[in-house]
Amino acid sequence: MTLSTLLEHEDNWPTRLGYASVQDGTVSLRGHDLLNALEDLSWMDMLMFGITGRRFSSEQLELFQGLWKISASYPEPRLWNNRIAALAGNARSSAGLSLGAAIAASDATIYGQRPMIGAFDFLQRARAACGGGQTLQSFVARELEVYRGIPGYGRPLRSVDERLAPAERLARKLGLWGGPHAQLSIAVAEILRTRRMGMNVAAIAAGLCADQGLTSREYYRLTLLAFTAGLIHCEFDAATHAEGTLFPLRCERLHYSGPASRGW
Amino acid sequence: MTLSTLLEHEDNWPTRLGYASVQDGTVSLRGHDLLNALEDLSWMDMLMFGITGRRFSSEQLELFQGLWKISASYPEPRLWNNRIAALAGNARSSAGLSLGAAIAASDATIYGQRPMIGAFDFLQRARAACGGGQTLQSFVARELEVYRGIPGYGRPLRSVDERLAPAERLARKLGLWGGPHAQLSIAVAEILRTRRMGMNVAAIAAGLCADQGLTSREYYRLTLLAFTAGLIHCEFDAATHAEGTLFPLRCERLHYSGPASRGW
Amino acid sequence: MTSDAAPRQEVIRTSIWQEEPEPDNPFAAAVCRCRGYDVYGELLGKASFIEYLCLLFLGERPTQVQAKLLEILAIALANPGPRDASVHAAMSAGVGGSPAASALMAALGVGAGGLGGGREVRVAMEAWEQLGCNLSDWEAFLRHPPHAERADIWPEMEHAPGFDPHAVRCATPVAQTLDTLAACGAGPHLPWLAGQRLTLESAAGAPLAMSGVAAATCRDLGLSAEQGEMLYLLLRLPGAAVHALEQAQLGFKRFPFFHGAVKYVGQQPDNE
Amino acid sequence: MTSDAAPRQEVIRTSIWQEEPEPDNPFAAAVCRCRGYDVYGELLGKASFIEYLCLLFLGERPTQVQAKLLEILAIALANPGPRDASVHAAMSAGVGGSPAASALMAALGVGAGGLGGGREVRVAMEAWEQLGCNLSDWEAFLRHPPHAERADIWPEMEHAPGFDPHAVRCATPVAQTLDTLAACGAGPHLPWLAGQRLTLESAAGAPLAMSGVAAATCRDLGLSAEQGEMLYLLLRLPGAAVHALEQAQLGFKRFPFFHGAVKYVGQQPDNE
Repeated sequence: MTLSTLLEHEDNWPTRLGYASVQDGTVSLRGHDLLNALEDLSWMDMLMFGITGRRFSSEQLELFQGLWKISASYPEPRLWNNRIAALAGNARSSAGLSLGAAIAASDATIYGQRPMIGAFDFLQRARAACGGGQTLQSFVARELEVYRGIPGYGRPLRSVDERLAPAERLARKLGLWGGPHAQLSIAVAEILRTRRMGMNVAAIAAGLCADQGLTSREYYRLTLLAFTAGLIHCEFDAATHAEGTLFPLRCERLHYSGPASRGW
Repeated sequence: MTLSTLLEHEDNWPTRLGYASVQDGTVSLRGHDLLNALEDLSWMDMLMFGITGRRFSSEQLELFQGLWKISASYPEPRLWNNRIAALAGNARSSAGLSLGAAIAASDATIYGQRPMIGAFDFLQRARAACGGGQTLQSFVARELEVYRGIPGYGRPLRSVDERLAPAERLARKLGLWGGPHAQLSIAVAEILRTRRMGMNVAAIAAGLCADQGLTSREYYRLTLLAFTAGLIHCEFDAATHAEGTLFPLRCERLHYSGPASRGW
Repeated sequence: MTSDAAPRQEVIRTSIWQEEPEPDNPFAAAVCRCRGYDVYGELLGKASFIEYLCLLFLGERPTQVQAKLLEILAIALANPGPRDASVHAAMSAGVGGSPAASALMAALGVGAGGLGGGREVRVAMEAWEQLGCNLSDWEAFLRHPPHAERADIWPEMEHAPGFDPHAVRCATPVAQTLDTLAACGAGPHLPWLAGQRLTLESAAGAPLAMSGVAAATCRDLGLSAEQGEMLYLLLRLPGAAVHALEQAQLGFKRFPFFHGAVKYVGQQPDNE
Repeated sequence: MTSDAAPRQEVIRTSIWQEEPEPDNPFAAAVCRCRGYDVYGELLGKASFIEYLCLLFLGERPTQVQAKLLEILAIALANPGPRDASVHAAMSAGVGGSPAASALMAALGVGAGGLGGGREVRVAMEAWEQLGCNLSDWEAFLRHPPHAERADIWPEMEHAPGFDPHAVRCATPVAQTLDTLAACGAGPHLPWLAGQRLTLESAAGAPLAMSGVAAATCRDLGLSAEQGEMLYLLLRLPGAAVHALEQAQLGFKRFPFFHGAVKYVGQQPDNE
């Protein structure tokens, strides 16, 4: 990683992803003619093919999109990323700026991408540790000791997660239930039962997707669109309400605790 | 629109969209229990149901997603919104920040949302004008006179659009070809043929979607995700390249034309 | 396997920024000149930040009056306060543990709009460009705002640009800012606005807003509508930044969730 | 049809901002106090913008040295120049005719990262928090950077935080900025960094970068790592703003498209 790296990449971007030719209009995705040879590729198939370079079955693709729907796209403007989208719509911003801002904020810690990636990564490490002879019990105990929490277990607003049963039903319907990571996610829930850290949908979704052979970096890219339906719905709904009417606050609802009034 | 509007909306957001209950975990989308009663709703179906309040056929939903794929999701980091996503991945930002920034920029003028909305709106106004007795020829002439251009006709990098044929093939396959707006989009292309304003995919996509009964505001929300697959692919590809190697520029590639060197 | 023809050396054209490379590294600048001034060799420690900001936007070292205008405007806009939608959005990112950059992006995405945001400043400045200081033109414009024929990413303005549709009277901070700016010796827009405020408010059916003061100030600074929009977006971010940091510390449990506020009034739920 | 229980009046807690309502409008502030100071009644025209920015971030009126540090840092960071990835992103928004806010959002989204962005400043400041001015601890840290066990939205750092992996020698502007800042009378981090720069660069295997100077400055200002990250993001935006505006005027045809640069090296295309 030195100056020579820059010299080498001047006007030079070698890639295995693809390209669009300005000369002849060809669009190539991983070596395939996107516009003419990949007509049967659904949009979700294309999304995952571009991310991973691999093709997935229609059941797997349905699982991925179904988990977006179940786990993340709520029509609820109080949730923090949805709230950003709704505030933008209600302040008469553009829908694209609104969605962009809200997606950026979905890289959150108490909800959103961090618990999703974290749960995925935790299950993969747990599986590796168990494969290496460690007990799940001791792996979980160490994780709690070092990090104080386990992503995918515990939830900000509600302790029971209403999305677990629908996620399981979806996976069973598609014949994708029962893989090792999904089973592990439930075994961890059993261990944590006494600790008031209820399993949330991030854990089961991570388990189900890990069972489809994704890496954690691939899973992160898959989850990026998980919230978008709810974000778009909340923005559009707020855009049709009278401007500036979403959660107005009186001055007195600022609860000030700083220094007393003083002169400069 | 006065103070009373604010008083009325204090802690009060009446909505026809839905809600998520913190108390009992119910998630309601337009009156339907999202997690338990809408299991057969695909994610795309949910997206459009939330936007419009209407249900679409599986062919219509396939048309919408198919147009995302054909018209907007190119694996090409030089395109300006893709470039933003790729620069972010290569500068080791997070994937969510990358996607959010690039989506915001997709509200663009020379490509992206503005031509898409503009073409849609133009075709709707053209149809109304023709329905009111005006000739298409005179409507187009006036539009060119007032605005100098027509969205969906003309294209920044290439004059021929390689996406027209695949879009038509897709619509024919789904039995959704031949509606009035799509036909109008082609009639306009005939009129503009002599003016070097080649039809691009935004016009045909707008015509096809207008034929499904969307409003222009609904169409705008539908198109918000059109670019996301390409954005995610370009970000992830750049994230796997060595850091800081996407299109590095030497100092001498700044072509300066401002005031000469001077003292403060 | 090239997707396109042989490379040619494309360049970035700019009248803002000039660089001289280090002798041993063509990708590293030894000297950076902003509009002719050596930034790191001379401006650093000599110019004030506000002067430098003027230089970036205006292209020239500012007059004393220009620097004063920008200094006052920057303070007036820096913190819209936590009740402002853009700051609310940034704090929403903060309490969720979202990245710092996303808090600023949220403030921008929300603060870009037609109600108190960058869009409003731009539309107001376009009105200044067209109407100047002609009172009867302004009154006609405010009473019968123009309508766009074509659809756009931006919704149509729903109130007179630069005025506050929800307020009953010009808020004291807005009036104080306008007075302070109008007394700086700039013109012609700020003094004219201060003098005609009541008449314009009557035509608009709403009191002057901070966005309207900002638009007039940017006009007196000599900025275009595009520049004014951009500057306004930029100057409103510090408050979003510090309030997002503060709420991130306090956590989501101490942040309003508006329990009870969302009321479903649509179709009755199915008995499914 | 309420989705939740009866409303209660939730409040926003803040030690930054206090408002007194107008007598006739509970939603309009008549007085806004920032950390006790009346912003529109007193600060406007009295305080400098940099002092106000210090007040927002630090919570107190700055000392002369603090104001000087921030003034210099703000100028040093304001324009990373058009070759910087964050400015390149903003210009890409500009040439496409994307909204002004999206240019700043693009600059933030790209400029947030671990290579020269907000993330790098934060990681560097966390290192300062842990290692202080202990040379041997720093050398050990730079030689053997710690690895995260858990996956996160942020990729792992690929180079020593605050150092430039692509440079051959500390760039003149970086050295000039460090010298100017270190001479302001603040401490202890800036003078120590200036004194130990060569030793640290040797341990890092890379020269000091502007992000490293910013981290030390934020540390001497008394900011936390979170605050430093946020301030850095904020201060780098003016250049993105003006370069985006400039390229929007010039248009996409005069902006580098890097024709010929993208080279497909994967699987051969099908003969389909």
